[in-house]
Amino acid sequence: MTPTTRTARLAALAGAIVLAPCATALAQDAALGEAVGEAAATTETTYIFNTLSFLMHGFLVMWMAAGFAMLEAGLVRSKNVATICLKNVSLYAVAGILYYLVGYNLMYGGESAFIGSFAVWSPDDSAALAGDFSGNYAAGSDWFFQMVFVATAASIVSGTLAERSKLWPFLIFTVVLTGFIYPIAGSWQWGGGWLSEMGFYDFAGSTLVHSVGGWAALTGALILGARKGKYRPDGGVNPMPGSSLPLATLGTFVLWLGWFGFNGGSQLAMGSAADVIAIATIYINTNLAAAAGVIAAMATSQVIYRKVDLTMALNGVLAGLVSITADPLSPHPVTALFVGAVGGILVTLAIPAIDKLKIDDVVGAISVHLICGIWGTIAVPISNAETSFATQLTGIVAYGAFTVVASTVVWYALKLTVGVRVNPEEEELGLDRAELGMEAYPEFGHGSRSI
Amino acid sequence: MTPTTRTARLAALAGAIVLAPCATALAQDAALGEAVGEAAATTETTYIFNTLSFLMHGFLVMWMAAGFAMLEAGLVRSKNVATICLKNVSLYAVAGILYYLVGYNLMYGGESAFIGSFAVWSPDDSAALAGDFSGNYAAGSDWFFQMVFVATAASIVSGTLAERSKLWPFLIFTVVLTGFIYPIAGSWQWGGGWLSEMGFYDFAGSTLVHSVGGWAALTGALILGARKGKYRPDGGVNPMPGSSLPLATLGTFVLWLGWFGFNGGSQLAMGSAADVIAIATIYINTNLAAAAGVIAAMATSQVIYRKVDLTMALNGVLAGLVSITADPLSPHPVTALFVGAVGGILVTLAIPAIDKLKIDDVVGAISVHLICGIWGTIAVPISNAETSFATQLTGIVAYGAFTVVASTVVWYALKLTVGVRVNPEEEELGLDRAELGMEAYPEFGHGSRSI
Amino acid sequence: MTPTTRTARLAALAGAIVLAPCATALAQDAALGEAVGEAAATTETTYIFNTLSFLMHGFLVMWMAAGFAMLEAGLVRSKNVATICLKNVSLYAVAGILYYLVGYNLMYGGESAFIGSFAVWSPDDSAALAGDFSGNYAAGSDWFFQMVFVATAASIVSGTLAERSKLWPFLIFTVVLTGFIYPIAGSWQWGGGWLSEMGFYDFAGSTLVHSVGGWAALTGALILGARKGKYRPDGGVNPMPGSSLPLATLGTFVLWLGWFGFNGGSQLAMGSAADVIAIATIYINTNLAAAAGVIAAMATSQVIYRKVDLTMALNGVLAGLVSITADPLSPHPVTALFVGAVGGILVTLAIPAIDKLKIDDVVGAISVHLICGIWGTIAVPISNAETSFATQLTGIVAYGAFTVVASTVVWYALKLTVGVRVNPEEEELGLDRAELGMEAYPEFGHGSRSI
Amino acid sequence: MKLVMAIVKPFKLDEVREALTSLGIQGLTVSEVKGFGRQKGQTEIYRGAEYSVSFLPKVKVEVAVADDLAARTVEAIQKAANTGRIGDGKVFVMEIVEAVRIRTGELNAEAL
Amino acid sequence: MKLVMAIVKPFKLDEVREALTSLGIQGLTVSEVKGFGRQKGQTEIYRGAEYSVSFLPKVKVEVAVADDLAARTVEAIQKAANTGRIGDGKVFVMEIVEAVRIRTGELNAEAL
Amino acid sequence: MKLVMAIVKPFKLDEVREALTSLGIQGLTVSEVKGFGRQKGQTEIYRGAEYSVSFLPKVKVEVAVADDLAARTVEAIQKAANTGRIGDGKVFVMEIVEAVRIRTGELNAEAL
Ligand SMILES: Nc1ncnc2c1ncn2[C@@H]1O[C@H](COP(=O)(O)OP(=O)(O)O)[C@@H](O)[C@H]1O
Ligand SMILES: Nc1ncnc2c1ncn2[C@@H]1O[C@H](COP(=O)(O)OP(=O)(O)O)[C@@H](O)[C@H]1O
Ligand SMILES: Nc1ncnc2c1ncn2[C@@H]1O[C@H](COP(=O)(O)OP(=O)(O)O)[C@@H](O)[C@H]1O
Repeated sequence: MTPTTRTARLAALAGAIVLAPCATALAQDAALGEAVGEAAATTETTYIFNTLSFLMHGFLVMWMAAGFAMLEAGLVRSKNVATICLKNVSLYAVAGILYYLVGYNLMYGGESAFIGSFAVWSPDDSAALAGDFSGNYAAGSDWFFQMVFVATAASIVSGTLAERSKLWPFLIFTVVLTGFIYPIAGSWQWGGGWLSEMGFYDFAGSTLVHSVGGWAALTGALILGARKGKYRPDGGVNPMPGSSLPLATLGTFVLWLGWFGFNGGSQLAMGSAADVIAIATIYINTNLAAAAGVIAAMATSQVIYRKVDLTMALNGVLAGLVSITADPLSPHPVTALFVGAVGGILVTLAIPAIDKLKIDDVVGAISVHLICGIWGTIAVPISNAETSFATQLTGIVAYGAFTVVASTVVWYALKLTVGVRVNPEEEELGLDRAELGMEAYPEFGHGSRSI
Repeated sequence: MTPTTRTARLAALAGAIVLAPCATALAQDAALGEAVGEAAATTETTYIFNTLSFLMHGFLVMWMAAGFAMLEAGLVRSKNVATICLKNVSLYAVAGILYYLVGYNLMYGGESAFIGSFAVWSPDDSAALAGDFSGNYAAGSDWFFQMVFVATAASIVSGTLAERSKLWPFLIFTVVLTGFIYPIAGSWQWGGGWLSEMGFYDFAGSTLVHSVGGWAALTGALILGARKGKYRPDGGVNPMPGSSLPLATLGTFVLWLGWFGFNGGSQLAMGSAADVIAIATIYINTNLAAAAGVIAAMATSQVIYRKVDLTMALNGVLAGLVSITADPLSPHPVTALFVGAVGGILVTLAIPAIDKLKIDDVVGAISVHLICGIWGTIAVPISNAETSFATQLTGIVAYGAFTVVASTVVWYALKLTVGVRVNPEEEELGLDRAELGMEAYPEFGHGSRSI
Repeated sequence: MTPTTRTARLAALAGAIVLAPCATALAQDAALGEAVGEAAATTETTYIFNTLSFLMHGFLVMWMAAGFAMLEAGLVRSKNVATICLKNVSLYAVAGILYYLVGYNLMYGGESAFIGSFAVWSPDDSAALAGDFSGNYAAGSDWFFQMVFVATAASIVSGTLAERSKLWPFLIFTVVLTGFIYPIAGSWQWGGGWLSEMGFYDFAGSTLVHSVGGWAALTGALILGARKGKYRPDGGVNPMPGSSLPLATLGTFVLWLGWFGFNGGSQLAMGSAADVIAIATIYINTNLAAAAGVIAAMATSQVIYRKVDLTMALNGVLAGLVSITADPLSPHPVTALFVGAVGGILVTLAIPAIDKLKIDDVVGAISVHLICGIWGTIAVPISNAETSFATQLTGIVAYGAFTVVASTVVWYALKLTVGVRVNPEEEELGLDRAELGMEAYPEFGHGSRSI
Repeated sequence: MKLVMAIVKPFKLDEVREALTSLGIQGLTVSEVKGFGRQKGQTEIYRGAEYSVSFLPKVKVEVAVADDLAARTVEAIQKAANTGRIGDGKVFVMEIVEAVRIRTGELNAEAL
Repeated sequence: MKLVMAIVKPFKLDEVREALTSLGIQGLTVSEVKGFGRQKGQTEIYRGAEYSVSFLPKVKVEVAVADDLAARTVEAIQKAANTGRIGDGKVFVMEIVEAVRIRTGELNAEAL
Repeated sequence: MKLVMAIVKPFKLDEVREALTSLGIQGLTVSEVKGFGRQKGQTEIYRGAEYSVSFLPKVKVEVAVADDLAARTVEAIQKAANTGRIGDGKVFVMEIVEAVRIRTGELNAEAL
């Protein structure tokens, strides 16, 4: 099993829609090779295009780290803004380091159906440097692209647990999530493990990335408990409005942009007309699903509450994006609109429902990433004939069970040792002053001097 | 007439400067095809490069939606910030959906000189998948690139009408603008209609995108009227300073970045040396025009008012960008500096002049997009020998007349039915609380708890 | 000497690591040319890839201008935010214009070992248009890429001197820095001058860009003096906390993203498998160094101060990035982690040390860009066998001496003529009201009306 | 002397200032406050959770005046700030025992 | 009438308001202030430089009440805002010589 | 007891606090205000439209002191906040009828 497994598995699984173009492309390449009597030329170009796709789409996904940071900074209260910024910067760093040291090979190395191998990742491009381009892309470009994905999963957790989780324990959880939980779970599908053998389908990670992040967040929310004062003894909910909606809006736009990388790059190749046509289709479906998500969330919000809640609209964007991520390639544009719209409606209903359960999710990440991740994964067979609801459900349950169990163990271990939550006084004071000794907006009223 | 018409028309119109390289490129391709005995190889590469250009430049233009959102969020008062964010997110969604359902084919489908065809867009890449790459690029990539353009036109309107226009009526206007007005007008030129036949030249849309957006905004501003208290009975102007200049600055930088996509991608191809040389030239001219715009706006502001107004400098950037958009390829860099500098001066003078006319344009979009759009279109013949002032003026007038008439009908229809403007109490309270029931910055002074 | 010198020099200098792949690639191209009987095909593709790399990586570097703007806007006090935004917008404009008029040819034109030639830059792509692709890339794409680099150097200065330097004199300094100082210094190495002959190595500009900017900033800080009230008579330091840490965080993420362009594009080619493999390696090392920088800065901050300072973590990111910039290609990933981590520690120690010296660097740019720039340059021989500590030190000293002398002359000339610093009342009032007559956040408490 | 402290609706500030200026009053001090009173904020919904906004934005105007001007000051504010709708606010008058102009050290009536 | 002015810890505001409401008080005005007092801010470190935070965030509650309610008002605030820890704040009572409801022009007791 | 309320230029706050501390005063409360007075804001231009800034940023310092300290408090503030230029601000002194320390319930002099 090599790092190309994700490609291989996808091609093997995707059936008619993906397979056909790929086959065509390969056939073309072969024909071409014969025609020009020397396949290297074409193949080196293909190799460069594929690598470029990973790099370009990878930097777009990297940019999503900034999107999560701004979204979360806008949705927490001022007294916790600096801390959430710090968590987002540092979790991205931790994810990169851990995925290098352990994660990548645990996901893509080895032959087991349930886990990769333990080894520091190291690239081998000697074949390509010697003129054999059958590796398809620079090993490092694939690493880079996979690495930014694991950071996304970690970003989901920080938002849900904002305003109460302690910095260092949160980072330890991130170490385990990005170095072990995500990669082991990922190996089952993208690493060519048992779920991929079974025919589970998750093109860009509605389940592998978003649901896994969402399950980890949900587990954390249950173990940490709600923010002080969030739920009233009478059963009511005290809203704690976010400090800056333009920052939340900015974050959402950043994520929308980054998602073209997330889904587009997951084609894993750009070296043939078939691949680049697929990427164009993915961009369109991704955009339409997000558009439908925001409009559906706005309409739902207007109908139920008689007002349009901006934060619901923003969550609608993300709902549409997460929903289409399981399969942004097969659906007809109208189906993409449908998948996204359902996501937008789901998220608008899920957020207050989760609040009713007294699960305190500061930014709505569970509704967006977990619930829409499940929806998107279930919706795949609507347009993708090679997949089945039963297999999709198997995958959803498997990822849920594993992530919940593994996260529970880690969160409890942390809770019993270093503690995972600041004390009530620190929470009241705000994590910025309690944990960082600083304020995100230290001045006494804008436009005046700080005192 | 096919979706490639924009390319065809541009090539046909652009004369020596564009035509020559393109011809060279085609000749090269042909020669090459013969040389290697099998043209497919090169052509598939060309096809991929062209498609990649649309995708990459397209995501840069998509990012401009965030730029407009931040610029406008920074230039309105706090009490209207959440609403302007919501408008920007939702107009981008509406533009994408409408352009899919109606707009694209109304612009690029059909044979009429005045309007395309009514049909939902659907891509056909079967030729390329069968190895015939004469389509030049994936159909979907072109759709994606054209779609982000229409969103830009819609973004212009939201800024001018901020702080008083009602959410849903504004979105209905956006539906008509992006689904009908913009595409029909666009068909005259990029769709290969009568203006392109006549020799009108607008490389990336100084007129087709920016002026059209500007005319729609102007019409709206006249029909909605000024914000309460903006103009004093004594004829004076009450400034209503924007809430956050760093957000406005951020938005401007985002737009600057996105504009490389806007102008660069409008080369519509990247598969030959000639094309990529053209794109490099476009990047340079785009950057120099923007640079000249900001310096000229600063100098003008310093000379007239003895102070440099940051918001004028930011408008200067955009003025330079809009001005060069009609032809970012033909001008010598010094001409690009000149075109941008005139734009920067124009905008600095136009903003107070428009205020004198009691036309209340909250973010200066009319000055930036309409006035500099006209200037840029007129300036084309300075460096482009194949164009004439008369034809350029014809195009400007045609677009103005059509957009003003069509927008007037829509705005009035909305005014007489659902109403287009919030009532004075709601305006006083702020649209965020009145229409959304929320605040963009809900906390009572930063750094303290919300009460 | 042609504009390709940077490539040539790098290839010549880099020894085994870079040279080998390049040689391979060239050999391949040659073989290929023979094989297909007509080298033009491959070469045009190579030419497009190379140009695309400059354009794509160039727009990422352009985006860094926004990153510096946001970082600095977040780290100054509200009363100076609009001014720092204006400086950042206008310095980017000035850098582009000056690099066009003088800078580029002073850096890359002419045969002297110490200075280029005086001439307005003008591209010549006629060979490529005629089918000879030996120029390797569109001349304009290289110009664009080099231009965004000089803007980076200028951005460094604005941050250090924030809150006290006068607008126009600062821009005059920027004119000299970007039109003369940076290009002349750059000609010694990237322009193929004496340092490159000697074997100095600076892949993407730890010294040429970051240290040069840092030295100019340091000189300016010494000549302008500290902000009023920053240093207490008793020797203590009065912190003046930045107004918005989420903006500073956003700026850091923008810079992190842009740095993939900065380092990745400095491979100067993307047309062969070897090049694109190198770019992938560069992305990985860049990312790991930044990740190590932030974790190291956080750990250092935690150990020394028992709290994690978010602004230190952000500076840690940049420290890692600057440190790896001198050679992001040769190091093993573990070495990249080491280089970045040392950078993160250095910056955390340097910031208070520089404050002890009463050198008032508002955003920590001297620590980040100068100190880590030196560290990164010194660290090259650790992984790059073709370089030596002695030569690296020679380069560091040469750049330091020249930049300090030249900057001193310019700053003093400005000080004695127009003055470089606002008067104490203006400083107290804030530069926004004193120099611009406006406020960045003009409203009296967010959420309320402006009065 | 009296300190007249008025809590008014924010958008009435300019009218209040003009009314006071036309009485010959040369200075006043304004702060941003939030008010709780008979005027109830709407019930709002944030992310699906209902809540009532109990504090509404108001502006506090403080103006020190000579005793003989106090009644007219109160009257001027009451007229200028009146909209006839609930939540218009209050005026409270307190006694000032001494006033000093910092710049000159002038006292009481001369200090205003 | 009396103006009861209390400086309290920000997170105690809701309890104070509830305590006052249950006394039958119908209105109050709140502002954001910073307090300097015996409660010292921690010594913080910003970019390696130590400094002591001398001003801490507090909330000022101002409530005008009839004379006979003043004592109970003070007591209610004192109980509601009390945490027993340093920095709980102060209550000051001042005399109001006149109160007007802007909407109606009602005076004194009726104005509250 | 007296409540000494001073409106001063923002950058004078630290000096005022130090002057008060050296009198032995242990606490004070600060708020951000905007002042309208003889000191006129410059005429500014925003996007080409002229306007005069009528409200300038000031800081309000409120300090409760025992009667015998009032005069010295006023004097200390007046000296510390003085720049001799227009707009330096005012000090107003008012009577406090009761003061309570919330933490302990201590009254009046002991409460300060
Ligand atoms: N007893 C009070 N003490 C202090 N401020 C009060 C008091 N009552 C009302 N206010 C202030 O006056 C504002 C308006 O009062 P409200 O009862 O809503 O309306 P109205 O003044 O029309 O009776 C309140 O928002 C509050 O700021
Ligand atoms: N003399 C005073 N005048 C005005 N406000 C005061 C005075 N003393 C204290 N305060 C306010 O009361 C707050 C709490 O006082 P502090 O001395 O810290 O604690 P405590 O009230 O427990 O004695 C201070 O932060 C300040 O806002
Ligand atoms: N009558 C007044 N009542 C309340 N505050 C006042 C009054 N007059 C002035 N002030 C406050 O004092 C500040 C300074 O007053 P100003 O007339 O500008 O200068 P000066 O104090 O030097 O005479 C004003 O900005 C305002 O905040």
